[in-house]
Amino acid sequence: MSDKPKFAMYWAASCGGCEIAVLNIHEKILEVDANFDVVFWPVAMDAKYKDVEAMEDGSILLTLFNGGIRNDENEHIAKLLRQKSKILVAFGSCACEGCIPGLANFSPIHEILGTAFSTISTDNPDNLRPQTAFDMPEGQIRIPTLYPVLRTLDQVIDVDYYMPGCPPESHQIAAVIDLVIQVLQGKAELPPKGTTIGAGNSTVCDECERTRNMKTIKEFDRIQFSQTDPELCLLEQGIPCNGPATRSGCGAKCPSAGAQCIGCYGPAEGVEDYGARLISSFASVIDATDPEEIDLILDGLVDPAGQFYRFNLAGSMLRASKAAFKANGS
Amino acid sequence: MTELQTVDLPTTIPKHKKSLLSEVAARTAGKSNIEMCIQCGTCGGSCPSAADMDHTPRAIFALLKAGVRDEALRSNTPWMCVSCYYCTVRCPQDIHITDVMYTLKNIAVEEKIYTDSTAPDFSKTFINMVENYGRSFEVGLAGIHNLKHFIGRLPGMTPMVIGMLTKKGMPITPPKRIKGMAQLKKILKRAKELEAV
Amino acid sequence: MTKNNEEPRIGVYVCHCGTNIAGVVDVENVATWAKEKLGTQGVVVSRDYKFMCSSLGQELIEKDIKEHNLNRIVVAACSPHLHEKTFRTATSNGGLNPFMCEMVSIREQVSWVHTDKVIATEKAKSMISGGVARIVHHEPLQPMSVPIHPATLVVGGGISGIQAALEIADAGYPVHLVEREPSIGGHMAQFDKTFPTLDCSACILTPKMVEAGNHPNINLYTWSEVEKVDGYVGNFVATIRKKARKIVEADCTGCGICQEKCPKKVIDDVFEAGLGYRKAVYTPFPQAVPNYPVIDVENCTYFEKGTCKVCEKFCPTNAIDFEQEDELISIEIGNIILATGYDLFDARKVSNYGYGRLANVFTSLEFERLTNASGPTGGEIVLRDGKTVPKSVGVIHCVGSRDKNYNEYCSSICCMQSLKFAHLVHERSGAEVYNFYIDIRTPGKGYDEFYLRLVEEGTNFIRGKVAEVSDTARNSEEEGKLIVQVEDTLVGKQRRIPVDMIVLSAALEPRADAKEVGKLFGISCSANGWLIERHPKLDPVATMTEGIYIAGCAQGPKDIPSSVAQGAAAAARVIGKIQKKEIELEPIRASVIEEKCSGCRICNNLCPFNAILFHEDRMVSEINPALCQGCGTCVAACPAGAIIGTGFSNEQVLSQIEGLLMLNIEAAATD
Amino acid sequence: MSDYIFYPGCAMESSARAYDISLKAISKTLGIGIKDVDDWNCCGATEYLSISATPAYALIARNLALASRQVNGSNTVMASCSACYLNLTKADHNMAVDPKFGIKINQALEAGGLSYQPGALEIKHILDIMVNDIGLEKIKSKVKRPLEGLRVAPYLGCMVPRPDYASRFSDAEQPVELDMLLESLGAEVVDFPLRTACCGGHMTQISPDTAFDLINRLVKAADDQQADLMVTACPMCQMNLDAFQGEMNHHFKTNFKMPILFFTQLVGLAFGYEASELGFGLELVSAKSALSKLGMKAPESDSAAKVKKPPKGELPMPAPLPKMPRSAEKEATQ
Amino acid sequence: MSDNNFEPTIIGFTCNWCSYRAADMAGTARMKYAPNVRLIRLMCSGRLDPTFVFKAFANGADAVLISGCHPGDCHYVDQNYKALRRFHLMKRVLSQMGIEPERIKLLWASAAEGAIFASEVSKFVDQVRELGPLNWNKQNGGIAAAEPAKEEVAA
Repeated sequence: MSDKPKFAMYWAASCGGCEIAVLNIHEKILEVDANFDVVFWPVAMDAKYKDVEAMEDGSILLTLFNGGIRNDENEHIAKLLRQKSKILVAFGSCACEGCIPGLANFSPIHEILGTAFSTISTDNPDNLRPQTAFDMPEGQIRIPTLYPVLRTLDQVIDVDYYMPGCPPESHQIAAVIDLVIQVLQGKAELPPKGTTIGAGNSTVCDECERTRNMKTIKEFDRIQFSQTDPELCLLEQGIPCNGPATRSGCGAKCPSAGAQCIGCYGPAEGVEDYGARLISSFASVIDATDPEEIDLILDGLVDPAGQFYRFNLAGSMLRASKAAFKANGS
Repeated sequence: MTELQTVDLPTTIPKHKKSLLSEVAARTAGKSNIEMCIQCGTCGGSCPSAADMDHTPRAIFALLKAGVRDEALRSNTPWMCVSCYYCTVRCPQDIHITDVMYTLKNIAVEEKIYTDSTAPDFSKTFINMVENYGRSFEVGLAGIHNLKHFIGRLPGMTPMVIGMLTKKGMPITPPKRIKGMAQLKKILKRAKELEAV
Repeated sequence: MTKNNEEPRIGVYVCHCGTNIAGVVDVENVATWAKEKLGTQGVVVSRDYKFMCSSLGQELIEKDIKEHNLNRIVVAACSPHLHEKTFRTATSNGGLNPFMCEMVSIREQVSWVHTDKVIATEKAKSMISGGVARIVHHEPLQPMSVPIHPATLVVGGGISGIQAALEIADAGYPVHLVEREPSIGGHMAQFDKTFPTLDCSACILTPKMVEAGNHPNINLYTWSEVEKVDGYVGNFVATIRKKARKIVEADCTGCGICQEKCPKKVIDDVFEAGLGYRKAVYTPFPQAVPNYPVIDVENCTYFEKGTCKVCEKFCPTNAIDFEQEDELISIEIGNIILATGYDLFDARKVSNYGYGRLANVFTSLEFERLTNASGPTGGEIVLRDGKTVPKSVGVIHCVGSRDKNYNEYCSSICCMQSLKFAHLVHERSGAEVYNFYIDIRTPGKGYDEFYLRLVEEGTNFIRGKVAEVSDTARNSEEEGKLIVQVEDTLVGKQRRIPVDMIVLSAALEPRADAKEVGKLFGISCSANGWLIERHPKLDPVATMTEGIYIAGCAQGPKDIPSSVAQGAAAAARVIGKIQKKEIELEPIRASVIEEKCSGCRICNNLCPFNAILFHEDRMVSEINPALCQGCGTCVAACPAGAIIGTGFSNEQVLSQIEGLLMLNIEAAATD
Repeated sequence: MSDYIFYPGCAMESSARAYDISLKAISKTLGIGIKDVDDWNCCGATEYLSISATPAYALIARNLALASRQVNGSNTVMASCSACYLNLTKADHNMAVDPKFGIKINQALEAGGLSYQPGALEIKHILDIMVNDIGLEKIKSKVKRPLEGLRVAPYLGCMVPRPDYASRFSDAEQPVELDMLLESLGAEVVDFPLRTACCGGHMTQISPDTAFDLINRLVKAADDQQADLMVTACPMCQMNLDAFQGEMNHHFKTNFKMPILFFTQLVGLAFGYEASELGFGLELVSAKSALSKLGMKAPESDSAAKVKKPPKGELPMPAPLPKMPRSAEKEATQ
Repeated sequence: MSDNNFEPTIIGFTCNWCSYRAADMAGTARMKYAPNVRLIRLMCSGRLDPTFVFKAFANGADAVLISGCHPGDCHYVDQNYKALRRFHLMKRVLSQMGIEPERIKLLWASAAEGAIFASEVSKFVDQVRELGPLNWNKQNGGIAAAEPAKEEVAA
């Protein structure tokens, strides 16, 4: 084994896009290889959990952990990697705030299983459900146990840094890797623990090129149903664009391409609840004082909770609260 | 003018829910605002038949507030109401005065306390027709009613009645029952039960 | 831990308020509990005391701050609206920033409104827990000081505005008095007599108008309107549009020949309330200040048809200038007084009273002109035909007032005004007078005496709101008369009273443009349209916007004495401000963290005080601290969390929520 | 063309046949489709409400429930009788503003397998439809025989303009809609001060003296204005003023002969229909002589000469409020 | 837990100018009302950040009261309309989150309306008592403790 610092990456409840994003840093990947010894990265190389278990505590320098915690296997590996890593980064929206898998937290577990195994599109005549343990001639086989909710990584383990994005932009990944290499070479210092890295301090509007004016909204509409002015701020045109509340760093890709920001970079620094910011700001600029008219305008926001919490339902104040966990505790 | 006389006013008006005022308010459909009366007299001033009323509507509201039930209900005031709604649109407190008059009539009929039965009888005759045929029948109604209450008036009315029947060609036979008579009867039966609750 | 890493050392003081609090809340228990349970939050001293607001109570705090090295104070006592200043001062005397003190209202919100002692004590505890959690995040705040420009803008040249302008000018400070009409004087100039003393309105008003017109410290802008206001208390900049008079003021001598010669007669619906005529070039009335006429462009034959110019021909000083244009003047001022007055209710809306349809129904203002010696009839009370003296007059009170169909409020002056009308009718025509009223309201010095005088004079008072006025006679007695149909509620019968003339005591209403005026100056109107004062009882002439005051009927219907008093009161407030030379602004306000601001512009139009500006070049928003009133709406609205509000920061409120709920969570945890 | 669900009310088949006949005639010219509420029942007039509220409203609501089943494109119910119009509006209004009450009425309707959602229908009086939906311009364009020289007193009565529900189209005291309609037909409309006064309603049956007084006031006021005839928009008003005019004359020893017609009859005349096609002749006080004036220029009457040019010394009058239908006024202020 | 004995905990937000003074007035007039509401003073109902409401629910409040000056009477001109709009949107989001919209109430109370304030608070407490403790509506996807869903997988 070389004495290069060790690098690990793992996916829990996520789509795999984050892994692709890492590979998408082009030749920079060679620098990773040059500077790190990749010890565990299931999507890229073969490795066994027991190999990790055998490592010394704190022996991995950098772990990029993506995905939320949906089952006992996720939790086990998260805890294991925490134990073995010096720096553990919640990598990507799923790990940071739950992302799309977290939207399942709107539904109780029986509904989720029902959707997966008992809808018309599923060929499951005996209405079987997977079981965690099953005896086969070769011995008992196990599949991980599903949890009733998806939790964000920092709801389960201590996290050193957060790197938002669905997935994080490649140039941001490259920059972070550069930074770590510079730290290794003694040319830079690590930011304080808990910092969000690979992103900006402001919001998407900061990077958006569209013209902005005073805002008064008379009507909300879905982008697929309306003709928008390519030069003008989408929100001013009644398109519910999450840009004003979403952390900068992506380069305002979506608004530049004519689509509204859906918020994958999460809240800006210091914001307690991402959705609350959007609720407050959107409602503030509605142009109506009559309750009925307000409701009429709000009808244009078809799925407000989905709009405001698409990426961070699991990490939101209400859904992550102790009271919420406790209320349905048993 | 009537002389000032001692009225048997209740000394204290109980503030609990069953005060006369709130009873009337509760039985009036919509929002009556009856408790808002400031005794300005716009209603009594506006009323085309005020001259023939023993109390002006304003005075009725004072009686209701004072809890003088019998005198308020026995008054001919609601029965003299022509439903012109002048009082209602002019009332500075937005009291639905005409509707309150209907409520007073409802209570009086229910408790059979009225001084003169002409008006209640007319209404009852009218609704009997409606309950039997589903439609009203002017000639029959006027005939029955005037025979009962204004028999002396009939000779004077004769030219008019003849005109009505010949010139105007008003039907002298009751209207055809509506098709849904059974349905209507069921609805009214249920409505009466609900009214009693 | 606090922001500046200082370990919080908190003192909690629980007031007994005699038995006001201690009678319901177990104050000793609360104080002990605070020390024990909130020690981890930083509470180092916790005491209960009989009267915290007494000087001994305050000294207790000062002493503890020094002895125990406290850096934060929580006082659980009455409402902060009562004693917040007291305890902030005590905190400051102890050597801390006054804003390091927080009050918890356990009297108004606990002991006075709850009876169960156990529950009240628990609630007091949780509220103190909230207060302690909040104060941890308090930061020292410094009030901002701004200089005060010594000049004042007075908007509206009625009696209230004139009074305010004179008071300030007499104190030696400059005043800009702006009036929309060609002359100052307002409604008072239209009246003949004033109640209850019956002095001649012009006799008492004219000297004041002249004084205002000649005062070296008063700049008079008549035929002018304020178009724009920028800035903040002490440093406003106002733009005044001086409408073109088409008369060169410097050359005009006020000789009046132009008015005499002008061939165009126009119904004067401002000063004469539509009851008389004026010319197309006119001064509204002989005593007008200033005495320069105005050319009414809309009615002037020259402006309509391109020829005439009779006035120009006859003007001895060549003062007519048809080419004159509006002028925009920018002035700097430190304070503003709004005395914009009222409009008369449009009595045509009460169609059952027939105004506008029945010739001899008059409004109160018309009647004022009718009785005025300089009015269209030379003060003779006659019918609309201009000659017949009425033999009977009906005066109807509360027209458009005290009526949910029009205005719910009482217009406050109509009773006295109607009594005055009745008196004038008696005096001038000897006609029979009927006053139709709902209630006679005479709360003022000498007012009720005046009412009794009218009773003595033989006025017929009929208690009943008039149902309708019609000209449809039912008998010969009613033929050719106006018939008032009313319930005489004291008799309980409907009456029809034929009279020759009706006077409608119409409601006073907010100016038709009151809302726009409010917007222009950044102050608000109540639901019924009057400008809102800072406090209805204790601060009736100030507004929520520092440096802007209101006086007279702009604030609500009132009579001349009250209008004058308010004008003077507003002036006194302004003079006090100017003499201080600078003003300290409450430090509760919002500011933008520039690095976090992305320039999304969501906050930009949320501020009614126009305190938020947007820098196009840097694409960031900024809050002008002097304009900010501290409401916090932008703080709550900023999607990026880039706006912070001092005194009510997110940390403070969120911690307070945590603190308030701490007891419950703990209780639940032990279940 | 617009279709309306029509609630005729009982009088249309008896005392107000002239109204019915003339309405059907002019609706052809105006191109409006009229479809009766299927199996409608009496609205109870003012009588059922006097006896018991819930059954009274249930009675009215049955019609609303039936009509709401017939909605097909247009949800407008047209009423001709003002009492019917008011009752339908009133039930709809009270069910909406007092939800508890609305539920109660629906419980009653349920017994007959019906239900009504308040607000589902728009209830309009014919006059409202003619002035505001169809419009005076269109009506004017259909006039073939202008009613020149005919002095008409417009009499609307109580229940079209009052009470003042939000949906009401006219001013509660001095509405102008009927005046404007008649003016557009070319008639000379007198300024009839009692245009919304009461005709006495059922007082002809209960307290005849009261009723005669009210009838007298109306007829006298019209006569004072030298009106040739009065027009109404309500079967009850028409019947009281027409049928009881004789008895009233007898009572007061007067001799009025004021013809009382439905406004639709005059619209029909102006549209060029023959009197026989419009139910003329069904009135008891004959309109024949009044109508004989048609087509002749009326002599300049004194009152017409009186207005304009104030004599010297006269004080100016305040301008009356602009004459426009209330609905237009509402729009203008928005 | 038996709902009969349930006493809700409610966090109330009042503006400094009208509703907080209404509470003061209720106190001065010794009007009794339910003790379940704990008030937080803000300068204006326009300061009300939905975060505050969510925080209150997250930390165990059963309901939230938001109170300000009457529309048109705001001491900051019209900021209470912003509170009104946020309130409407918040209600929608809360109900999607499984929290009954009846658990938040918007109350306009002027400084003179102590009696209204007191009676409305009591009414609201009754209403919340009826609803029972905050218990995320399970049908709407209540969040459960992060324990394995044994029952489901054992099927």
